[in-house]
Amino acid sequence: MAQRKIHSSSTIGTKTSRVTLNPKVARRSFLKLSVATAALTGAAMTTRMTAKAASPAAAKAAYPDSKMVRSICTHCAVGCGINAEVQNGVWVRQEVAQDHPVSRGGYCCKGASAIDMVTSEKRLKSPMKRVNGKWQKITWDQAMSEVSAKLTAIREKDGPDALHLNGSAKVSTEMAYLQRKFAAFWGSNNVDHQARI
Amino acid sequence: MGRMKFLCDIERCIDCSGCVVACKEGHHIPVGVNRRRVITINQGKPGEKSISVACMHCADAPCIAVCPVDAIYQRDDGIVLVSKDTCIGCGYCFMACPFGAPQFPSGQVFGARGAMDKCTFCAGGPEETFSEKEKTLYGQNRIAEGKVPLCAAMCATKSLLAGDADEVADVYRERVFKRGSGTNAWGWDKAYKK
Amino acid sequence: MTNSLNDMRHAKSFIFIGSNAAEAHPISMQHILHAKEVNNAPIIVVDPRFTKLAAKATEFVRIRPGSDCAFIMGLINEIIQNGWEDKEFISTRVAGYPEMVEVASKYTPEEVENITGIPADQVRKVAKILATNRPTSLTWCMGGTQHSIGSSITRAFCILQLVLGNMGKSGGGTNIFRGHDNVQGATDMCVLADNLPGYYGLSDGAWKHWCRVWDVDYDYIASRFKEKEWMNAKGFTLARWYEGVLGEEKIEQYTPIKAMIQWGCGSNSNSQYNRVVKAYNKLDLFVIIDPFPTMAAATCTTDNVYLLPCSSQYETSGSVTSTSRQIQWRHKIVDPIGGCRDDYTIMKDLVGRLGFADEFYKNIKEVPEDITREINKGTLTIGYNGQTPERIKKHMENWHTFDIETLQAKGGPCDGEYYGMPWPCWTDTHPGTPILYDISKSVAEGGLPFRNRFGLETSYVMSGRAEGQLAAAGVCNPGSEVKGGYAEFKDVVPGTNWKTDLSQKTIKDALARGMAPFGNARARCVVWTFPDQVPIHREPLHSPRPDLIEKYPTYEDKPNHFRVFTRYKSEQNPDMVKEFPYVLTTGRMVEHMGGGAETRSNKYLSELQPEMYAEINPVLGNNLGLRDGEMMWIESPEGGKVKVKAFFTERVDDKTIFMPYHFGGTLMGESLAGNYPAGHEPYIMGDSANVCTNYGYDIITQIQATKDGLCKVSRA
Amino acid sequence: MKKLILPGCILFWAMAALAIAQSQGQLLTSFSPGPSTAAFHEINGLFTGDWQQYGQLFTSLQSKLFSQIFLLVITVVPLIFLLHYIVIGPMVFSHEGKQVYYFNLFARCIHWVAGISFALLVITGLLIIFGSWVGGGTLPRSGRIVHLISAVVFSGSAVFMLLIWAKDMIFTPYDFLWMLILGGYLSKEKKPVPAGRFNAGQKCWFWLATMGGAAMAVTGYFLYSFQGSPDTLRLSAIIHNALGAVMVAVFFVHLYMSLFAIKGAIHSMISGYKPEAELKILHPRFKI
Repeated sequence: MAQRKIHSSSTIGTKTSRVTLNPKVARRSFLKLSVATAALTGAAMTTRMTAKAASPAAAKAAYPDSKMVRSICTHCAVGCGINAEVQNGVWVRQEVAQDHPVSRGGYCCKGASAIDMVTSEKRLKSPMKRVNGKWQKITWDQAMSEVSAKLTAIREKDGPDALHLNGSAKVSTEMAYLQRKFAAFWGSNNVDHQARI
Repeated sequence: MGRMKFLCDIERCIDCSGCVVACKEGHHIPVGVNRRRVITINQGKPGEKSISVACMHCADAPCIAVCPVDAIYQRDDGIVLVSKDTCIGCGYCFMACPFGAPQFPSGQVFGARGAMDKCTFCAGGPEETFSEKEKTLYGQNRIAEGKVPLCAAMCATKSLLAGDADEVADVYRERVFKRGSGTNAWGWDKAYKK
Repeated sequence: MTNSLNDMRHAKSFIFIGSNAAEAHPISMQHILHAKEVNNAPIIVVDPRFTKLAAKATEFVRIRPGSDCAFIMGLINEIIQNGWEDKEFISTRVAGYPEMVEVASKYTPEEVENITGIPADQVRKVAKILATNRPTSLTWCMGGTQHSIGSSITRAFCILQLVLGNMGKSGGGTNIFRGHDNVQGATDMCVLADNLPGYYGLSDGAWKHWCRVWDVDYDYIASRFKEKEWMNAKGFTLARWYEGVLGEEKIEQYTPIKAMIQWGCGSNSNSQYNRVVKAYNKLDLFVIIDPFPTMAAATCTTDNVYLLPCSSQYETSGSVTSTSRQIQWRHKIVDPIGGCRDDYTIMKDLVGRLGFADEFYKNIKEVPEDITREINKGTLTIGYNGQTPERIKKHMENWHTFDIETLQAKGGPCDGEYYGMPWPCWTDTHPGTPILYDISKSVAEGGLPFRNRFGLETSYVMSGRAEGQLAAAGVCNPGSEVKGGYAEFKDVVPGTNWKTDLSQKTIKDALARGMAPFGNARARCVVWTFPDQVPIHREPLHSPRPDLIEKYPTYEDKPNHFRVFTRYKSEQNPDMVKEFPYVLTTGRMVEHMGGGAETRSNKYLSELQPEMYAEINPVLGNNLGLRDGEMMWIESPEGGKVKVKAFFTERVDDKTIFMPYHFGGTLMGESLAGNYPAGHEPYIMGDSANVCTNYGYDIITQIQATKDGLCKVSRA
Repeated sequence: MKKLILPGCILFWAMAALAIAQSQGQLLTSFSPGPSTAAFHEINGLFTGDWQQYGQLFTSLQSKLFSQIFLLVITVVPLIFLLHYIVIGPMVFSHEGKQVYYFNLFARCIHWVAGISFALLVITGLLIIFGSWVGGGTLPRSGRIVHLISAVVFSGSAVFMLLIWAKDMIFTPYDFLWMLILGGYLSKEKKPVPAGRFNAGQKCWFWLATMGGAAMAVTGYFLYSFQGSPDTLRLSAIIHNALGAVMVAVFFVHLYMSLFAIKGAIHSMISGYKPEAELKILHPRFKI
């Protein structure tokens, strides 16, 4: 709708003529961010900003040498695109994926805080088990060997159907497939995920 | 000369708070400070409408008029910015603002207010563009990168428009024309004397 | 979804029933509001609650929870009475129609008003809107499915679209918005108790097919099971697995459940959560694999709990299927943080230690791409075979080349393909199927007839009439060799059919002939294997209308329903409403997701929506002596109770209580903050609504009935 | 015949659609301008409605008037005193004669605590008002902190002052006479003026400092804590600034009186003694 109209009309031409001060900014702003935000002309920057915009500082990017990784939001099933700007292995900011065909850069509050999924202080950082009512940090090796030993023991004593696996709708399709395959190789149909609820 | 404006299309705003979180996450704003927020009227009743509000970057900005230390200034493109180094946290701008835009994170001493924080239209502040100091004090400077503000760019339903006044008006006018609705954009009369 | 979110831009009207897209799927509103504005499409929202979506609607229909089927059958009846049905579509592509009409005729607008509480005139008005603004896009979510008659309700929705002739059309279709980001992918992979990947079921043929894909002996897999019979028996479901632990209901399994692995699954979305908690504490081994400690870690207080920190999905890669059936590639953004490990690594370690890694990973070397290839190889039923990892990645890289209206790439490396290759994508050159059952395009270009799945002819028990199940003559996709209905393809490679031919010759052969591998049949209104062959209304187990129970009773009890005895008739008690007079329904809020382990650990989202509450109408609240913002107890007939803040709002009517189900961290009013690993408790905690959600499960799928329970309310 | 059916159908449906469209007028109301405009109106009320009342007043006062008033106070008041000093000159009393013990140690301490904190309040207050003169930043910002501390200290000492002097500060009828002749400061003659232990000017200053101080403290608390509706804050700021201007002016009077107008008057607050000669003229009704 509006997007097509804007592109087909001659606004772009008039726009370029309006942006006069900083050709660099003008060129970049030519990339329309979205129908709604097609509005920005790259800002005629004067006052305090003009001097700086023309200075070498402005020639630097906000995050030099960063790369953009495309991913998909992990919240609902709309599947909004995420442009993650990564600098030295750190996700520095979430960029607007304005050319994603479904979301067109839009996010709800959950999607807009995607970085927090990685950076939240509440993330677990080490395997844990409860010992005498208290949580205790353990190594991966210890955790996996104890879990597998107990699973094997239960399997031998009670049979494979004594295990129930609650899989996930939040993992990748490949991982979901492995979860179902795991149940098959384990020898039970006691496997399910959130689609049931 | 461009003139930057915000416009929230209340027929589209669904109160998802995407703009609010986009702003917070993008600029690393402390919890409790709201550069932008969504207001809903008639909640739960027919006629429920939501609107996203931040600093409107007024033409004749009252905050600039009342600031005792001249910490607030307006660029030629209409963006109203604050110099946090100059600001003394007196809070007058908050009292002058019709939109409740100025925010005050608590400062170090006696819980007195720190420097005022508000929507920068993603244009950073008076510090050197892209410098660490600008990033920590004001967040990203997307305008210098030639990008639109985060809130509008990430708006779920493209309800929030930001950018050059003429084009914002064009987009909105076209929408309203399609809907066969009136052309009154909320907040413009107060903020831009229109 | 039969169509895509973008395709909803072409709808001429919308009906949302049991969906709150504005909160649960906010970005979809971009396309919905576009259609509202540009097509002047009316939006009808049917919900017990005036949701944020209803705020954008042109017509809000307040319905009594659990009576959706009656309303829809009433609409169908009204449409037929007025002759608004799509006669051409029905006569050529629909089966069992007269039988359905017979049932629908009982649902007159007045009867619908009696059952649902929707004024008869509004029923007529909605029917008229739908009839005069075609195509209609119909959307439902959990509000339509989480009932004891959920499968009937959803079938009624489909039948409505068939009657209106809106199937297989741009702007029409049944568009079910899926909940989680990859619930479509995980369902396609059948992380389910009753299916093998690709909805193959649990028959011997299905097992043999997958054993071929896995490149292992059928006997090997069979040997892994206790007995061969357990291979074909549906397992416990997520909705009721805990009954297998507690042993309070009769279970049909040789052993109780002793161990539980909960892998990326927030526990507090289970109804009757207090019983789930009891089961947690009875387990011998409980393994929680999640980036955040879920509420399960806090409610389970025994020593047999292990918390394994897996990375978030941004720290690993793989494909993800959106609600529009688009498959997108989630690239790894950063390495797993701290001591986290990604899911694949944990699985590899676990399988290795359990000693079947060689068989399990036989053809999987490169993770996850080789897994995708294995999926491509085996999942033929739903056409998951064309979406190779290379193609998915190519689409991701070129997502800007896809047209927003049609989702078809214009030029560029993906020219002509549909974004994400929505399944079925029959071959590695097929563009994907953007709209299911669309016979206006050839199959090779993304067209599709209805699937021939249930034989060639059936005689209905209801009427004794026999009817052919294939599409009428002349109804087919352009370029089809057979001009009319045809059966599914088999024996192209002898001994196999299109679903089991791993060489995929059958599929290619069908496509070369311009035909769909699964045949060209009619959509059926009568399902002869279900207890209700045509959808009918049945009162919820815990009905607020005891006077209707006699006329619309629920089902007989079902003894072995996913291995556990499930009460229906014996649970339906007309007197219950006397003690528990209010309807309890639950739903989402935009700030949180699922059980909320992720979003309640996010400081900004926690700040936005920091408290658990229950919505209550001011009239009811004042009658009960409550004050806005005060704490109140909500109790369920099963003895679950929650202490929550009363939020006075007219979103709900004066007989209904609404609670968001994202909260956790307190149980029956007592904080469990101390039970979380120190420093890892969520920022915000509150009582879980699901402690209060009632008993009740769908007769077919065993989905829990969380939307139509009863409760009582008192001051805390 | 067939040729007729199709156009016939189209015509029929078009007419039906038209009829239906009309009957659906009500249905499509949310597209019409009505609700939008009404919503704008309501939202306007929500934001700018209360702003019209005190917000606008505050903005117009704060943007120019207050700083101008303060500028006037700090320039004109000292100028008047300079004029007074030149034209009329200070009062000089002999400090040789009998000394009367006038202020005890406690009173003197309290006075100085109050005095210094008040002086700081004035200085930092002015620093905030004229913050732009120093370019904002650290100096006025620390001024705010000092203002806050001083306010607490002054509030405490004001309570004590109230306890010590309140009785002596009650207005009496002859205070009116004192006011009429402005304490005799406008003449060079040394004539006894109608005043007891404290003259009417001192009483005014006292009550302004304590009661006005209390008002300043309350409004100041609102400004510091930011608790309260925007309108409360705006009103607080207006009162704080207006009252502040008066207090600064009177503070200057006090300073001038003690330092310049009456030569050596400050000694009584240091040593506690006042010369009897001075008392006879300025506080004749004070019973020794």
